[in-house]
Amino acid sequence: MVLRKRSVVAVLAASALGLAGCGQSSGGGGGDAIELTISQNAIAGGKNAAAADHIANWVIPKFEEAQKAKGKDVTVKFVPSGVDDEQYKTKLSLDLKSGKGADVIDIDGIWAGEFAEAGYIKPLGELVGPEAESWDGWQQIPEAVQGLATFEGKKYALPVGTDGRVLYFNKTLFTKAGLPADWQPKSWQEILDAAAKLKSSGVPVPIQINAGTAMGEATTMQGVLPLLAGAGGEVQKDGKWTGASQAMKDTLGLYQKIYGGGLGDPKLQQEAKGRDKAFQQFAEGKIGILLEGDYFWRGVVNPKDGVAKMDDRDQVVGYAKIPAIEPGKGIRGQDFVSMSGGALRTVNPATKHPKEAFELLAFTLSPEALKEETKDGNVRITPRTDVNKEILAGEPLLTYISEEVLPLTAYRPPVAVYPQVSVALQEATAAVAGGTPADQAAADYQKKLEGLVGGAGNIAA
Amino acid sequence: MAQVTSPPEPAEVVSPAPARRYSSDAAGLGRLRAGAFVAPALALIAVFLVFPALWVIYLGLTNYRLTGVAAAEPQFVGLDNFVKALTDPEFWDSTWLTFQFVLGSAVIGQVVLGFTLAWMLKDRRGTLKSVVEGLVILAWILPSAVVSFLWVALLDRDAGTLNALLGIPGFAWLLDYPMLSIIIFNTWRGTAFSMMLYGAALGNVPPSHLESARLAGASGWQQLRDVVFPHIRGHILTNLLLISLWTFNDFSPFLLTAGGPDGKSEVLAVHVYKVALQNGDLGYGAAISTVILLINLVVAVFYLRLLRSKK
Amino acid sequence: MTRTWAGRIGFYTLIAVLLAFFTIPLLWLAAAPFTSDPSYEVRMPDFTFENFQTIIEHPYALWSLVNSLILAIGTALLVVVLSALAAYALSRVRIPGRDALLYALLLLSSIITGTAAMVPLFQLAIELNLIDSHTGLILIMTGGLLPAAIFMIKDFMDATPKSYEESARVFGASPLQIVRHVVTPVVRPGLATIAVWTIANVWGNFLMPFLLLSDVEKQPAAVIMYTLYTEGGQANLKVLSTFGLLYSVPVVLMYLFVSKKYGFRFHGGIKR
Amino acid sequence: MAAIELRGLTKVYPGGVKALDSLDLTVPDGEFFALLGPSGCGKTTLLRTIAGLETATGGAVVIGGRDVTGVQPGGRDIAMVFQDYALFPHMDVSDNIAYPLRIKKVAKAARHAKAAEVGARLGLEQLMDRRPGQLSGGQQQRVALARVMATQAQAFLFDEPLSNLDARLRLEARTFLKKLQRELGVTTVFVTHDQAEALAMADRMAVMEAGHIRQIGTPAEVFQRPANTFVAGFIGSTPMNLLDAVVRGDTLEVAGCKVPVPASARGLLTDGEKLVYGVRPEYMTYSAQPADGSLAGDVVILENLGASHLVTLDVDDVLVQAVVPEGHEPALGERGHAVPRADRALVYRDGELVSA
Repeated sequence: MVLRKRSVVAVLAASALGLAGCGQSSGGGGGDAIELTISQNAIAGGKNAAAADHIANWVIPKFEEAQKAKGKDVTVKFVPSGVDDEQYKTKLSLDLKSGKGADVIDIDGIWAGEFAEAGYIKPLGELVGPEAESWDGWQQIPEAVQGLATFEGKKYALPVGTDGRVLYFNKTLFTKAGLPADWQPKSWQEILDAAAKLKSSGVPVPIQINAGTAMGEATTMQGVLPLLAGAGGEVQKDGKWTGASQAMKDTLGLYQKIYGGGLGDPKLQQEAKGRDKAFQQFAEGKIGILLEGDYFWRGVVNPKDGVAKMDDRDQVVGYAKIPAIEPGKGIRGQDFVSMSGGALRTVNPATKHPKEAFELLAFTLSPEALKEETKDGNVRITPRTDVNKEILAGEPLLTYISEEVLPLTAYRPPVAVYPQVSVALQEATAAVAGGTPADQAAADYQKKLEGLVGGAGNIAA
Repeated sequence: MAQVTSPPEPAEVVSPAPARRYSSDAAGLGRLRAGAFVAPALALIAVFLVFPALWVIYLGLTNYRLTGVAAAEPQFVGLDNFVKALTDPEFWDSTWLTFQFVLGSAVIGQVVLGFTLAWMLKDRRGTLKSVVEGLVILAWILPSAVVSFLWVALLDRDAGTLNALLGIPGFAWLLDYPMLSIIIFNTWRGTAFSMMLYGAALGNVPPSHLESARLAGASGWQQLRDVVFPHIRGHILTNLLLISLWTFNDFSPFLLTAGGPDGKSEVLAVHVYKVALQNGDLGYGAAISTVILLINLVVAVFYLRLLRSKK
Repeated sequence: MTRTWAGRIGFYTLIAVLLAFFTIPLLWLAAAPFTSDPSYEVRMPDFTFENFQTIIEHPYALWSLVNSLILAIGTALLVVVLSALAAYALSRVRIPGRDALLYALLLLSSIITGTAAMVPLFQLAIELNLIDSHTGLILIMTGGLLPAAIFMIKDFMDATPKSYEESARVFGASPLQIVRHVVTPVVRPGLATIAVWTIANVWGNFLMPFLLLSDVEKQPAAVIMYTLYTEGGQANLKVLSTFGLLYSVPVVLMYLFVSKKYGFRFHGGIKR
Repeated sequence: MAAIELRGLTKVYPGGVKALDSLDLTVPDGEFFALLGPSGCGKTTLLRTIAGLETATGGAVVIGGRDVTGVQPGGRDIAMVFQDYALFPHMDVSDNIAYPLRIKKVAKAARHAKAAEVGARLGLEQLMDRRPGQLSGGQQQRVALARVMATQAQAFLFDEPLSNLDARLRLEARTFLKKLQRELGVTTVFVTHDQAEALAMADRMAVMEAGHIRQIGTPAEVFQRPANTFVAGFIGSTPMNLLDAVVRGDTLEVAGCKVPVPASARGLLTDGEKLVYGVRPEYMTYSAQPADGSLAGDVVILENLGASHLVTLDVDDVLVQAVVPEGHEPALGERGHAVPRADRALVYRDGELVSA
């Protein structure tokens, strides 16, 4: 509304300057030829290169072929990106706001709420039609994963995949410290005990649980939230936010025990590249226990192309479920907990060809496409159980997460204010790692939270 | 215009009624042509600078966000964002850090080092001068993405060159001394501009003036104060103004420390980046940008007063 | 005698320290690209060219350098020509409120280079149909750099004796001839400075090209540099250091070219 | 070639400063004309107004019979040498000299031939490839002259052409310039603040003060009969004695002494009138013996002028100066008598020369 007026001025300014419009690639054109674009935060030769190659070299030719067989002349263009998620999100938002951007777009599951509220994405049923609701793939996607793509009861996108978080540990260090190689802690105390033993056996950093603002969302997802779930809390439940509850105090208390008790390296949490460094240190055998997602296994210590390769990953790296503070004290009364996230893929509301765009979207999530995409060491947990059964067979960790962890997992609330709440949580952990008592940090967090979510009324008593 | 009449008798000349006016500036531009010279630049500036800048100032009065409800329907909130900024201790911390950053790296670091280099190399020619100047300028023209990487590598706790040279492995420069680190970094990065500017300015100081000051027995410092400084006052003003402005808005500390640890090096430009891009709070970010503009204005007026009044 | 000796020792000590200060950070860039397994440590490289091979095979890396060149040279030309004309007129013709106007524009230029300006600039580019075009990006970056450029060049122009122009004028030269024959050559070192300053600015700019260009084949090296991270945001030092070096070379070459050809210095007055 | 005529020329700067106040002046064809005056008197403004670099607020500039008041400098067919010579630092000597021809679209070969010819005439053959920065002050001045000559303009304007040269070179250049102007015969107006320069070089000169011309004449006229006390004080390497006087019949009472009424003022004075009596030190004879109509006093200062001495006498608390030839200088403190030459002494009433 505010911006509309300005566009008039801008147009006047443009015509006054006599600026010639420079070509803008747009879909359509004459005849039956349909041009579609698909964009991801992936780029050949850079970030998520495998995904980019998959789209360019397999999805596009196969899809065009399939459309041709149906008698439609469809050409698809891939628009790569490959930058920080925040930058990708910024650009995507600007594009969507202006009615630009690719026809098929990828977003992080956690952005669904804010994008929907801003009108940047639309329910697929409204935009595409009933075929989106009745897509046969839905039956293969577990309810929880479908929830990722759902906002206020409506499906805005198709889920692209999911993940889960576990405790990784170095079996070599464990053996040296006299700990079992098939370690599975059943309470937080057991984690602390193991860390203490690692410490006395000379391990420089017994345990790494991300803290502080420098690691950003990695602190929240691989730190606060799984622990909070283990203490029986959720960051938001039934529209109410969790403030300085006992669960929050317990969570921050664990941080206090780790970083105040010399079991972790508080400095590392502050470093701008702290997470990279932690990966490096784990690979070098300097870290005993690390809370991470399956990406760590696939992309970091992967002996083939990880950023911190471990040639003996399969022998040395062990993994265990994250225990509740005490058995049965986790969310939903669970003994073990985890957190999951996942990407979404949807149709740009500004597309000129919603039906074809949806066909392309659905095609990228067809069993064939997913199997092709996860070939050759690019295996990940797809949203489809039918596909997962096949592709995860040779992958013990991913099978473990898919079968043991995903049933226990929880998701972040897909609301617009979440990113700011996340920062507040990171700040609370930073404070504790820096020496502030856990109760004090929890109280400060609650105060900050009140400012973010619109007063104490929105915080659970 | 008058025409030539029968030659030498001046008496026969026909004077035109009122002499036609034409411009009397050095090049004979005249206001009209001067306008034509300025117009393309001004038009570009008007469309691509003034207009969006005013728009930013306007955004600062709304609750506009990158996403969410406020993206679809931003509300006019008056001065709320400014009140929020002025009552937010983080903003004040950030402002204070920015002052340290500008004072330390621009006013002290770049100006002093740049002047020292210019002064030392003033009467030199040859390899030494080209090598020193070349290296200093290299630090200035390399892209910040590359340069920040170099400094991350230099200051790394474990494998960094600096710790290796000093024999203090594990010393966490970026964590324990984040402001010092970015101040030294920015001094390194930006000294070239001051060096070149002062190099040129010193070239304009007549050697005879220095000669006579030296004959009068003036010490090095007295020569600087009494002869050099009055001559280059204008250059100092330009230099201070530009580098302060640039340093105020310099985003590259983010690439080194990401504002951390715990906001201890979160200068205003980084603060705005975090607010506007990472949190998507564009209205508030725009308001802080406007405040930065006002601070810059105050700084500029201060410099002008300081250096112009003594003329 | 002793005093001059002490002075010399002091001079060379200081120069040595400053040289070290400016050189040491650069060592990594010289070593890492030629190392097969680079870390943050500066080590003697094993002189592999494998990393360069990777970059050469990268689908966008080399083209992005070409795009950077287009953007940098285009912006530099526009900035130099427009700021020189404007600065000249402003320096020579009395316009009421001229200085205040310049200061105001200079201050506004700081707001436009900040993050908060991205939305207005993006929307503006959309409305003017300048999105995803090098031309649009060049115009927008020019707009942001012009005030500081005018400010700096005006200093050079002010320092140039007016008698040059008056002399040419008495001989019958037109204002444009005066600018071409006399003013431009006299302030050429200043113009060269502005050109390199502009190039360096554009060369390192990430956010604006990233937001305003959607076609990756139009993206400059600054954007491609940011894509050389992994899914989790980890730096791949092999490609990053190598691309960093390649990314730095053109701007250094441009500097050397300009410095050789036009005497890249701030206006040192007329060499008498 | 052409005459230059100024009619009622007025220049008022924005802000109301009147730099030129209704000036009338004619410089005939071929004349070497000097504009002399202290700094700020308007002489440079006048020259620049003739050139067209300043626009006249009122009046007219006529060059060669053409009213050029509204004509751009380039259209006035004049050439100018600036005080700092304004040689283009990026062009070599040859290009500098040829520049006016380049503007006139003379072909490259032709204009360089002309530059070489003019350069040779001024002894610049060996320097044609140099840049101005590599030349001495004297060489730069000759290049500037050569450039002016290359234009073949109707009139030349020189703004303080010698002031940037050191003292010795200045004398040489003075002779050179005068000789050159004779040979070329081009109407030339030059500005100087150095009265000796004006006296030495000019055919005629104008002495200016505060936007007005106070006297126009040949150097001899101006030196011998300054039209007013301003000119009298300004001209001459030693200032003229300007002494308060009262008319007493046939004589004037000056500093307690009686001197005869000068020849030029005879019959024009009234008894008892208060005037100023002026006589140049050069037109005084000094004698140790008392003489008729002399000014008597003690020698208080002796200044060596080389071939002569300047003697300052304290005559009843009024200082009077006289030039004494070499070998005749008095001793300090001695009683002396200065006798004015009656045919050279002048009388000023209200600052203006009293003369028939």
